[in-house]
Amino acid sequence: MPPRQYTLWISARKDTGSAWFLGALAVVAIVMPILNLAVPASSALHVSTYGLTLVGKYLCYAVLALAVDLIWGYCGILSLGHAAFFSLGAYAMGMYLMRQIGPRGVYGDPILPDFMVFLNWKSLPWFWYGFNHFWFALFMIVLVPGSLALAFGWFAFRSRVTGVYFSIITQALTYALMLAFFRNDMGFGGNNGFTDFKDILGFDLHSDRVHLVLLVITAGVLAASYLVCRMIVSSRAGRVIRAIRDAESRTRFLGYRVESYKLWVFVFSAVLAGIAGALYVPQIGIINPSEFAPINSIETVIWVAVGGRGTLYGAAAGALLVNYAKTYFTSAFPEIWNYALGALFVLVTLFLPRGIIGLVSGRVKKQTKTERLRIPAESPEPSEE
Amino acid sequence: MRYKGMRTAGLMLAIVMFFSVMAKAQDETIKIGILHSLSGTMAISETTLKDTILMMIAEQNKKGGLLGKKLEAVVVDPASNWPLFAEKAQELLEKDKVAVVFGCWTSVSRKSVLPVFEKDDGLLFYPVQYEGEESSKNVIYTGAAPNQQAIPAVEYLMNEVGVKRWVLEGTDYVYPRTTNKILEAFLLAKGVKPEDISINYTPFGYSDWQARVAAIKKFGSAGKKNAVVSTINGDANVPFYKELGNQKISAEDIPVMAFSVGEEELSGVDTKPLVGHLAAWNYFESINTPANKAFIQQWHTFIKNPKRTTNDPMEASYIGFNLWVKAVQKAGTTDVEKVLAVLPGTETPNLTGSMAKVLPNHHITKPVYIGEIRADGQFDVVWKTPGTVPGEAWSRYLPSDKDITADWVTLKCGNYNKATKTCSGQNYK
Amino acid sequence: MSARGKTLYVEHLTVSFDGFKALNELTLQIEPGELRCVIGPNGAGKTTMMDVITGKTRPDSGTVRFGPDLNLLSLSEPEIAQAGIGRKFQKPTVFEQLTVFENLELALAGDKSFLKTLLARRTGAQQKKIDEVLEIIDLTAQQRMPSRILSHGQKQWLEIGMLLMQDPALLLVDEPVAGMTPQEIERTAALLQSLEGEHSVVVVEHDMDFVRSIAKRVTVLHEGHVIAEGDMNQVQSDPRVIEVYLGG
Amino acid sequence: MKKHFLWLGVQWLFFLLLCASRSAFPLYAQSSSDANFLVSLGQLRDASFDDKEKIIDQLAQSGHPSVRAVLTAFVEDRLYYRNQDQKIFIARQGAEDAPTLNLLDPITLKGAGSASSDNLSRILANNHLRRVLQTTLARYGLSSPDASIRLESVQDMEKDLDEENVQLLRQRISVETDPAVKKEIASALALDSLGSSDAQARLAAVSTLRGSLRQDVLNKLEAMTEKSPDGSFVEVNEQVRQAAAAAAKSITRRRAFYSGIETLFFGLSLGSVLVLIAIGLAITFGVMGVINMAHGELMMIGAYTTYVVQVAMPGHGETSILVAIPAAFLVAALIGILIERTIIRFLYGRPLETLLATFGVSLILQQLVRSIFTALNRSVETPAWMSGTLQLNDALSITYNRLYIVIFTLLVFAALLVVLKYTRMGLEIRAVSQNRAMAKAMGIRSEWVDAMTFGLGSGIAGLAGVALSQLTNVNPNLGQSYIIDSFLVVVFGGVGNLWGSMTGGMSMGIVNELLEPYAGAVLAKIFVLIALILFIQVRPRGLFPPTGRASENQ
Repeated sequence: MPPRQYTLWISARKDTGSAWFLGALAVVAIVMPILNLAVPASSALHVSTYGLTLVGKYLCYAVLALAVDLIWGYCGILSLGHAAFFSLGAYAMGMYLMRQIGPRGVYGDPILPDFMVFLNWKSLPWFWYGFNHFWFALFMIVLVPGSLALAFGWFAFRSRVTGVYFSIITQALTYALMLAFFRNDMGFGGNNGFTDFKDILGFDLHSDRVHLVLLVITAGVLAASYLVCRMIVSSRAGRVIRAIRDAESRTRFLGYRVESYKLWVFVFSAVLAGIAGALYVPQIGIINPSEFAPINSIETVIWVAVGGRGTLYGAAAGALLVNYAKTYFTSAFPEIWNYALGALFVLVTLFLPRGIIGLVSGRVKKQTKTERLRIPAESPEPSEE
Repeated sequence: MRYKGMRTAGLMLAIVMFFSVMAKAQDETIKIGILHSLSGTMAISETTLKDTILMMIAEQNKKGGLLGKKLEAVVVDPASNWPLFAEKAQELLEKDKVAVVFGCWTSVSRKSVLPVFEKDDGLLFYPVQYEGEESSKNVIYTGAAPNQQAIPAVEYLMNEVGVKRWVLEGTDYVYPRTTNKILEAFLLAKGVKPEDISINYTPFGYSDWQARVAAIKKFGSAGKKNAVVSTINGDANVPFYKELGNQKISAEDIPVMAFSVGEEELSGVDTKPLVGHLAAWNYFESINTPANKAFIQQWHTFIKNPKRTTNDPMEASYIGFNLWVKAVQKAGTTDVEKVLAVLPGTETPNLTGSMAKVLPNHHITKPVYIGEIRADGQFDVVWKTPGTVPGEAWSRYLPSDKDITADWVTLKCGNYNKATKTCSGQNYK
Repeated sequence: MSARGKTLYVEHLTVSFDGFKALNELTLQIEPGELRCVIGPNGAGKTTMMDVITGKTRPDSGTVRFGPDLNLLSLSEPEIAQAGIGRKFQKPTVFEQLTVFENLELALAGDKSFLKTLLARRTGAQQKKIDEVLEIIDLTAQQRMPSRILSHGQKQWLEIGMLLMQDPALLLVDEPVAGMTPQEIERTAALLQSLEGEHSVVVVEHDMDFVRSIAKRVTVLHEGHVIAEGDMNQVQSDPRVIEVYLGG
Repeated sequence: MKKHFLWLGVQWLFFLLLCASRSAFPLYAQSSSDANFLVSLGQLRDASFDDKEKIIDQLAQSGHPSVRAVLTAFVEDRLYYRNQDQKIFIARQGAEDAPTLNLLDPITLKGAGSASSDNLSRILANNHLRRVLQTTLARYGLSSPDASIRLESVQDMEKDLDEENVQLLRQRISVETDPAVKKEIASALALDSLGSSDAQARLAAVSTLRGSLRQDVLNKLEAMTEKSPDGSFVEVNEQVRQAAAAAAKSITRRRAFYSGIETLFFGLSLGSVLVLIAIGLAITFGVMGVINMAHGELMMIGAYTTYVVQVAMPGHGETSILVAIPAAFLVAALIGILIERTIIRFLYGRPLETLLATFGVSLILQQLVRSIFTALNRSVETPAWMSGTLQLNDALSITYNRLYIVIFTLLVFAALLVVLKYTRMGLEIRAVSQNRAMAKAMGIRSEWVDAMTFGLGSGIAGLAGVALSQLTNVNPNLGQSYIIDSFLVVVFGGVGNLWGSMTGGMSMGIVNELLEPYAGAVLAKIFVLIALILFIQVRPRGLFPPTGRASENQ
């Protein structure tokens, strides 16, 4: 397991939070499989495949949460468009999986996915070329969200679109994409999106073992992306980013090209989101335009807030907690779970401005309310003048 | 060290909580999963079906349950979120080990749970009219297939009303797309000229209908008898009908034939301006049979609201539940394999006085009724098929389908190509 | 340092905010190594002038050149900063979430592109420079503290320290002693004077005693243009100055 | 009752006139006529729809005094037969209003007691029959003293111009006094004589119809200019053909012009909806910097208030909406103030915190409504004065409810401006939004002002809800479907600038409607979104950017 040697390196840097986080991750990645395979189903300790799929899904969300925490918690840019990057990555993977179905589709067309046969499409549209190769798909998973973020960010940051304005246009972006993908004529399966996947790299997606492997891979990716994010934020660049968050124009006067820093972080975080999406699809077995819904972006932000922004592991923990709460509430109190979730958000924002992690790490106690009010991290606008 | 421990408490907590959930004890009841959205956009339609099944379960338990056991409902809320549907389906099948699931409304929700049901070999009763093009070993389709709703409706418009010019207006997703595709093929086959067919799609929840309705009005004023065949979905209907009413498009001039508008949808509209517009269903609340009267009575007492309407998907749920009960009694077990084995051929009376019979393709026989909207939001049945119509998974009017058939009794395949003698699709091995 | 020994030319600068002329044909020149105090009543355009020089505000007309050939108006804020012009704001703005040390580190001169800073490791020289500055601004003891808990005066100093880290040819210092105790003021005065010669320094200040204590040359702004320039005594004896400023 | 007999008299006169007009048609004796009448009436009970049509014709021919009453009852679904004795009756009112119906005797049209709707079966009509009945009844209406009824009758009769109708119209036009009706009849007759064998008549017809704007006229004229399959022209006469072509051309041109106006109006009405949903936000978000995700839910609450008010005052469908307007404002405002006092006031200066908290609030509010009213749609009736269309001419008509919403928006907007500009409260709101500390120093209770401001914004959201209840579903998700648009409008217009929201919303609406015919609904929307994103690149602070130092932090 990669995490071990990294943990040493981390703890060498006296970052116990990371150590614990990666440790816990290792536990998940190792213990869960064992509990699933070794322990008999009768035992109370047995982890069902259902449990595994859930954890797998949560870990994907955790990666997404990292991405959002990096751009929001550290750089102070609230992006409400990460659902778009997530979904684009997901669609890229989905297109690969669709091509893998080959002639086993409902209409048995060797090339065209069912929905195309169905819409009387005669040939594969150009943007589907290459997706029969896994490497190409991987490439696209990084390229598509990345380049969208690059183009979008380049314009936005250059023309100094900041704060709420940025949040709203990112929301407009994902909304537009959602509407576009809902159109059947777009060639992405319309409202149904992609589903009924058969296998990935020749491994049957319906087998529990494959799901197990996917889970472990996801855990690995989460650990890796965590370490990269950690490296970024603890580098000098990381401090510049935080400086931008706290006092943007001051940073400019120190001679830093704020736009380019923002752009780098934004693009990286978008790519991360894309990867999260790509891991998500094979484990969930469906991808459709509703993943673009702006509401999803907002929920992601909320995971981060609940967990504790600007800590990375807080964001990840938040993603796990909120989603677990959702899973639990929706079956425990199907009629009223929205109250619980809503209340959770309100209470956390009111009483835990630093999220759960802030609570457990006890840093809040040292602070007076007035001080908390001044924390620029919690306002999208760099406070200056 | 304690603080550091607590830092990841969240994570640990989550894991621990899983175990607690996994470790739920099983008790001596037959569990029935109900997989309908109780929140989000689809809650409008689906909550009713949840209540219907709950009512049926209560009734069955009054009769002493099934196989000597009580029935226990397991209700979950997939919140109109398709991935969540898949997750919840898995939860019901793997965690709660339910014997059967009644659920789903939209096609995409069904598509997203399908892999789960096939992997875990579960049993799903799907109670909504849908586009066909599917027949799964693990699903019983108690809603109408296109040939049990769309085709008869269009035949009625063509023969009884003498419609010559057609607007196919739909929400842009798979059900309208498929239905319209089938209808277009059908109309062209009947010699309707292409320029007399206008197909248009609008997004989900579309609410600004003024321009579209004006366009329909224009298209309709070409001198030939014109009708609108509407596959507009849920949310968009109310604004659509409000606009029709406001632009004074009377049913006598341009009748609108809807496939997704029933008593419940109309309970949200002021129906006075809509009198005479049409809907095609396999059930109407206004149909006067003892069974239906009793059902409505039972529903009103159960829901404690004498004004609540019934509708077609409710009847489909009713039929589905009774079919399952009959099959379980026949098989003497709730084991999915055995139940699925006896289901084809199983019969139960529907609410309109005929019999609903499960066919080898996992669809059922249904009568088709055409109703005209009444000022009170109910329908007057103005036409019905002589007998019941067997549901067809694959449309005979689509070239892509003509060789394909579904048969789970002899062929053991939902997507069998008679030409190539091969089985492909959902349960491809 | 290439920036050394450059002269700042500000010529015929005019800036107006919807009608109101903040700067009006402003012309002034800062010689290399000079310590210049700029005074003037509120709304005289002191801050606006700094905004233009540092690229925050674009003028309607006029030119700002640094040295004979470098046209500042064509540069962005970071480029101007890179060109060796540092600025301290009226209200002290330091990075509250970062420690004193990190604040200074960020101000270090050198390549400031993302990738460079991403992989940057602190060199001995840089460490040494930071320690020096910490000494100068007397925050060695607080270097590990988050800067938000510093006192107002200390923040002012930290910001000046950050200017020193940049090692600019020209420092623009806006009201450095506002809200400082007399002792602090004294030290600040000493500090600024110690910079003279090595750097050009422009100090905008209200506190006349402070100005008197440090200034060789004083420029008086009024309604966006220079009404007097010279040493403190000349300026104070200038009737127009007395009228618009000291008198008023 | 007296009045009633008077009516019978009028019908008798008309009946005689009718007989006179048809020489072939014998005069029955009253009694036998009654008998026949009842017989054919009785056949309605279990006749197929086709037979019913024939029977209707018989009834009409019979010229029995109560034909009109019976047929009117039939078309209005008020014709029943009693289950035990199969006797036909007319019900005074429709079944949905009451369980027991007051009956009239179809012959005497006098009261015949009452019966519960369970013992009665209604005689069904379908669309086709309704059409037949309407045209039949129209002939009676033709002689009505009321010009508007006559007009309707003519329009009904135009829908099938058979020999009889043309006959009747010919007679009518000679005696008709009302110019509008006369014109209508003239064009109807012209429409008919387009098919006459006499070229001169056709030519005359074309020239009468040249002025018309009607689509069906246009179609007829165009048909005349087309070639029939065998290559010869449908209209043989060269001169007539050219006249027809010219007429068709001018009609098309004028119709195009009016459809342009129509699109513009569509744009305005969509725009005004956008404005309405946005201005509330322009206050909470723009002025106070609160990203209120619950704004949509406040609109939903406004809509539900409308519904509740309507239910609370049964039988006042026309007026309840007027009551709903202040009610919705108050309810939404109070809830808004509650939210502000309990949650938002702890979060000032932290816009994102407000986003998260209010998102939670929106979840709670949705679920609350779902628990109280169920997830089902609620039906809000459209009062008569708001339904229907304002028929400006045959080519251009404007639906009243849209028209009223445009007006409503303008009123709300104006009112808001007045409040902010000319009232003490408005002054304080602006003061606090510009410089809280200073305002405080000047003794303004900023706490109170915050509450009031938020209340005001929420109240306007409530008003938007009232309007939306007239356009779309009233259900717990109502807010969700509008929240994004409202934020876009505010940002597009420039945060904190009401005029910005106004221009922003209107232009978005118009652009959307202009594009829709070409691009289709979805692409039009997407285009608008992209345009908006690009626009923000050019003007990062929207159409009307907030100015002054205060805005530096925005």
